Amino acid sequence: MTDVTKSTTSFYEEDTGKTGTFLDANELILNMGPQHPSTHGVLRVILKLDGEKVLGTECIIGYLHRGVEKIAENRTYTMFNPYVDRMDYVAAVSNGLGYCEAVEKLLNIEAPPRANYIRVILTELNRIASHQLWLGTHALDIGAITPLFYTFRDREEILKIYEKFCGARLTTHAFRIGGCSYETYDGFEDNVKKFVKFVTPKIDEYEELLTTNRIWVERTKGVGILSGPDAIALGVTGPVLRAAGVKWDLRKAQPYACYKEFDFEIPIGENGDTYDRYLVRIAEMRQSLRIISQAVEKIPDGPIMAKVPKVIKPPVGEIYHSIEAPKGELGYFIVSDGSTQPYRVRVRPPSFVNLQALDKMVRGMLVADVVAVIGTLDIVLGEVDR
Amino acid sequence: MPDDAKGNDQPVSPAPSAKPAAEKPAAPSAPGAPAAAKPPMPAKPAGPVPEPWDAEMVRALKQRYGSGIKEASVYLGQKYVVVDSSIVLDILRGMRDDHQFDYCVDVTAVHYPKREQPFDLIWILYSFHKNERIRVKTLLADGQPAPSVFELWPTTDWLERECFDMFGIKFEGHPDLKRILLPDEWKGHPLRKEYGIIQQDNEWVNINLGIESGQ
Amino acid sequence: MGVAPLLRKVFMVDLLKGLSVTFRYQHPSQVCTEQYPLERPQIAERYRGLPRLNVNPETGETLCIACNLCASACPEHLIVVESERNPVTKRKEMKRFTLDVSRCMFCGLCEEACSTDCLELSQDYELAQYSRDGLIFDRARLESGPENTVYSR
Amino acid sequence: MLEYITNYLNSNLTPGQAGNIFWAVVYILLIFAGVSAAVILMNWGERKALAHMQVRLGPMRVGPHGLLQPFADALKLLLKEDIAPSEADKMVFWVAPLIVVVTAFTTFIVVPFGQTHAVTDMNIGILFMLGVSSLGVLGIVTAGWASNSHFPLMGGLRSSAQMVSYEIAMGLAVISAVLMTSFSGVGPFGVGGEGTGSGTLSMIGIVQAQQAQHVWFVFKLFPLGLIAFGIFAIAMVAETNRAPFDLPEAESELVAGFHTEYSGFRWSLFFLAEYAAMVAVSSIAVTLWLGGWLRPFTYWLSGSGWDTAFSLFPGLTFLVLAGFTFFNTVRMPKHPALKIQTVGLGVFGAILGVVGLLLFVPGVRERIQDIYWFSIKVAVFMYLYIWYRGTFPRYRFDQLMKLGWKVLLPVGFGVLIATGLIGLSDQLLEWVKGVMHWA
Repeated sequence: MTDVTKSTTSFYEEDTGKTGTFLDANELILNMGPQHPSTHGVLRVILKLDGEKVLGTECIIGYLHRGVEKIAENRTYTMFNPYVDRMDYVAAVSNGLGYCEAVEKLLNIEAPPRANYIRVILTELNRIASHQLWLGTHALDIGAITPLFYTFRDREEILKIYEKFCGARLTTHAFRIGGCSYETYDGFEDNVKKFVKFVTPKIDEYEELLTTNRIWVERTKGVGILSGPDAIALGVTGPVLRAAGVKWDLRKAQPYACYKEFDFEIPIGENGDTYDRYLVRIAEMRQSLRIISQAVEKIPDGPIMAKVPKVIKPPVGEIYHSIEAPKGELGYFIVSDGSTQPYRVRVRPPSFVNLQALDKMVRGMLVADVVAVIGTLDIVLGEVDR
Repeated sequence: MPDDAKGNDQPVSPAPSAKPAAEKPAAPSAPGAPAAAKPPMPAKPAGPVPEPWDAEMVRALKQRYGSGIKEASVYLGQKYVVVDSSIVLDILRGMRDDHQFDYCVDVTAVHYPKREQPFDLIWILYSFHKNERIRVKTLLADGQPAPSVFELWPTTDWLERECFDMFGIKFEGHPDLKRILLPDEWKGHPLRKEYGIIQQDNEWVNINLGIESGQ
Repeated sequence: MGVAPLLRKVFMVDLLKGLSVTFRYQHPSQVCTEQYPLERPQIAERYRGLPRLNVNPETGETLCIACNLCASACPEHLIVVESERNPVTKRKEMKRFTLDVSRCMFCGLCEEACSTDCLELSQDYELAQYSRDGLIFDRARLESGPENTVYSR
Repeated sequence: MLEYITNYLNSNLTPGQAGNIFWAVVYILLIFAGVSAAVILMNWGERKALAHMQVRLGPMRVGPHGLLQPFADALKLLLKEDIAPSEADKMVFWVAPLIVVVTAFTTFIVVPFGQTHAVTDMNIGILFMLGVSSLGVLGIVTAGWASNSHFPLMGGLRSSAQMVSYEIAMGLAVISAVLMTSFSGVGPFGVGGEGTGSGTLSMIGIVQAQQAQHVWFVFKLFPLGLIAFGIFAIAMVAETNRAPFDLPEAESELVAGFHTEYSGFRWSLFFLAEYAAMVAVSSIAVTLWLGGWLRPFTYWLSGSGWDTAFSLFPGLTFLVLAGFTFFNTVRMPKHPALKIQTVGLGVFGAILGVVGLLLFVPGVRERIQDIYWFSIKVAVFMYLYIWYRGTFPRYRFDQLMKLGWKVLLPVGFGVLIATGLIGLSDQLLEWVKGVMHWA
């Protein structure tokens, strides 16, 4: 995959070395990032260019590495819970859900149905929030500055629901091992229903701005094509995989929480290009709204916490549990040695794996497409670097 | 800062196998959980027990590789096989080509410093056709290279690099094995158990950041 | 390409649609900016902001029983509780309490661990300080609660 | 002295035509100040309008509703440290912004803000304008090259290709408008028999031709004039590097494009030049297709009554603005911190009102209305610039080239040929008749 580049240093030697005559401009090495407006944080992409054509890329990551997996080995199961919010910080609720469910599986307990419904509602809201943020920044990368503000305005409503539910807007720490720590606040259902009613026309509005816009279509159609087999080989998941025509969603394939009780569809694309990924994510927002409105109607009464011991000490064993995070398959591989602290927590980050596909997708494209493709992969560097 | 040391310097927990029947957790409590199976379970203190996994695929593998397949079990509904490191590449290839496990979800490792072969290397595979997950596990000695499966699944490129970065496991056949999350010149592999949680490569920090220490 | 799509393309219907959206939104009533120091946002009841140590409102005594549960619940080990046994009542009494807010992630685990509703995350979100030391809160500051700066201009 | 001034004011000549150096200098200074003021206003207006499109408020803190924000920014830019990259070609790096800003302002010499309100009336006015404004690309390319850095270099390269290609489409559209000046026929479809029209390249001449033909060229030979205008309207956005053609400074791709390495005062020169160039090309569009300084409906609503009615517009506009300002003054939040701002806004409204009243004075309003109509038309273009920026994504480089060479250029040629053929239709008919006769 990275056969264009032996190592980063050799790039610079080639570039600044005194060999070659002046204006011998066969190839240009362009250092995109880590400070660049559209690398979504601190991603550094080294581009090998021929004019504006991309001959190869290499991603340098790790600028945001905080050693989450190491921290996990030194915290109790409960204590580690807030940390997972800080990986994919735009979809903190999904991260929390994955971790809590993994530990619950290890403990062999199940969250009560009411907790599961709350979890589903919040996670689907989070999916919408994440996709809205993605849409805003992706459009910004392609040069449309306005959708960003519309999506952020609408995402704000979700964050307000979070704030009322659990007291935090971004890194929510909304779920606990065994259920939810908070009962819903008064008017939660109303708020959620109001939100669904509020955001449905707004999504149409995003589409009005972009879907048929000829510039948007030209910029995204046929850009960063990833075919189905390629996508599977490269291990991409989530909307990127679905846009490639693979109808696979963990919510359907291996339902967790209470997803099997809802009626929804998995939108898929045909060509696996940037435009399809855009359409898939827009459709996913609508499907999420469908799930939310079903869930909020059926939300049962009952406890919100399973009976969980005060000190969580799972038996010796290991578990892999994954959920469909907004960005793809988010997996937790937890090894327990029977003590209060996990022996090893491995996070299978969707952004990290999806980012690998960048090189394949931008070869032969132009610099402007690199930006579009980075945007369409929907990476969050907090999760890539952990 | 001063209070940091307290919680962080906890002794490295011993490997599960070496663990003396640790006292049972307060109670697994969920009514259906097998809380009763407590007293003298050989190695497992409590909870569900891995059951032997018997399937056509396992039988085929066992027939073909014999003792190379060390264990094939189901734990909490999740299947895994433990195989010998010499045949793991063969097995993985077979998994992909013959048993339709066409998707490599993750490659990761676990470090058990007290064991003779201190590393568990784990491949998590998924089959779209069977909608089934399986974990293939192998044990590695320190410094023993593992086979790279980059040829089978290009997705393992970065995952193997991360394993190398974090554990120092070398993958033979990987096209460009170098650190991925940490700087190239960094010393030490942070997810090994002997690497302390606040430990850093002070020399690197010194040279590259111009400060005494990152702490 | 049919006639209708061609006409739509020639007359730039797609572009005009987008233009109409942005044009509509120019109305001042659509603005959703909050002018922060002038308008303060409504903070949710459960908001997790600056921690606070509650006192008994009648006697002014602290509710803390120095059980140290918050300190052991904190994932970042930011809380230090020092206590001593009162020779008269034979009860443990909290002497000193420090909380390093500079590394607090407001997860609320300490609040959940507290058995007497003493430690609580308040709704104060204005945490800026002029020095890092200013973020290490001692008992007096935690009990007095937030001191909101009033901006004159 | 006073007599000298009134004499001049009552004459029908531009200072250049009159050979009057004093008035030429006055006009140059006035235009320089006016364009700078327009840039400042545009800066504020763009931020406000864009902000409102994006459901934001925009600048609100410096002065009432951020009215003083451009001045604060200008001050900040002037006081900023002037940084030049150590590897840059210092001389070229220093000269580049000057080239850009000088060319942008030089074009205004021939812009006719009114019948007599131009520095000079060259007989090759439009040619001069296109020529000088296309020199601006030189400054951008040198800026990109001299920075000795990758992003600016790519910005400069993109800019050179883009501007050169769009210059051609732009030129074709301009030629078809110039061709229309040679018609003598009146009305949208009048082409005139013997080709007796004036046929001029002079900016003032072009407007006078529209006056003589009783139609703005945008409606002439409908839809040919409109198409040519459309081509120009697209090409001019590309010429000035504005969204959706802002590739040379595409911030999400090239950080800031050709001016990545510039800061402080030099950067502000680029900024000034960009907005001045926007005003300049809009002026061309207004002059060529929208009747320049002519008020709307000069032909249909003619007569001294209508003339007086239309000459009240400038004053009315200012009064409306003043009223709007007072309305906002009343609506200002009642907060002690905002007292000064409220008063400031009130004073600003009062100034607008006084100016508005002043513009009702007969002597003033007759002289000012040409400038007013011209400015209003340019302002519409400025708003369009902002609106585009708020709505559209950015083209990719190859798509930009495709649009320029494969769409605008052929259409431009088609329009030019069609205009020419229609203009010659009478002669052609004669010729065909002659051929028939001979046969």
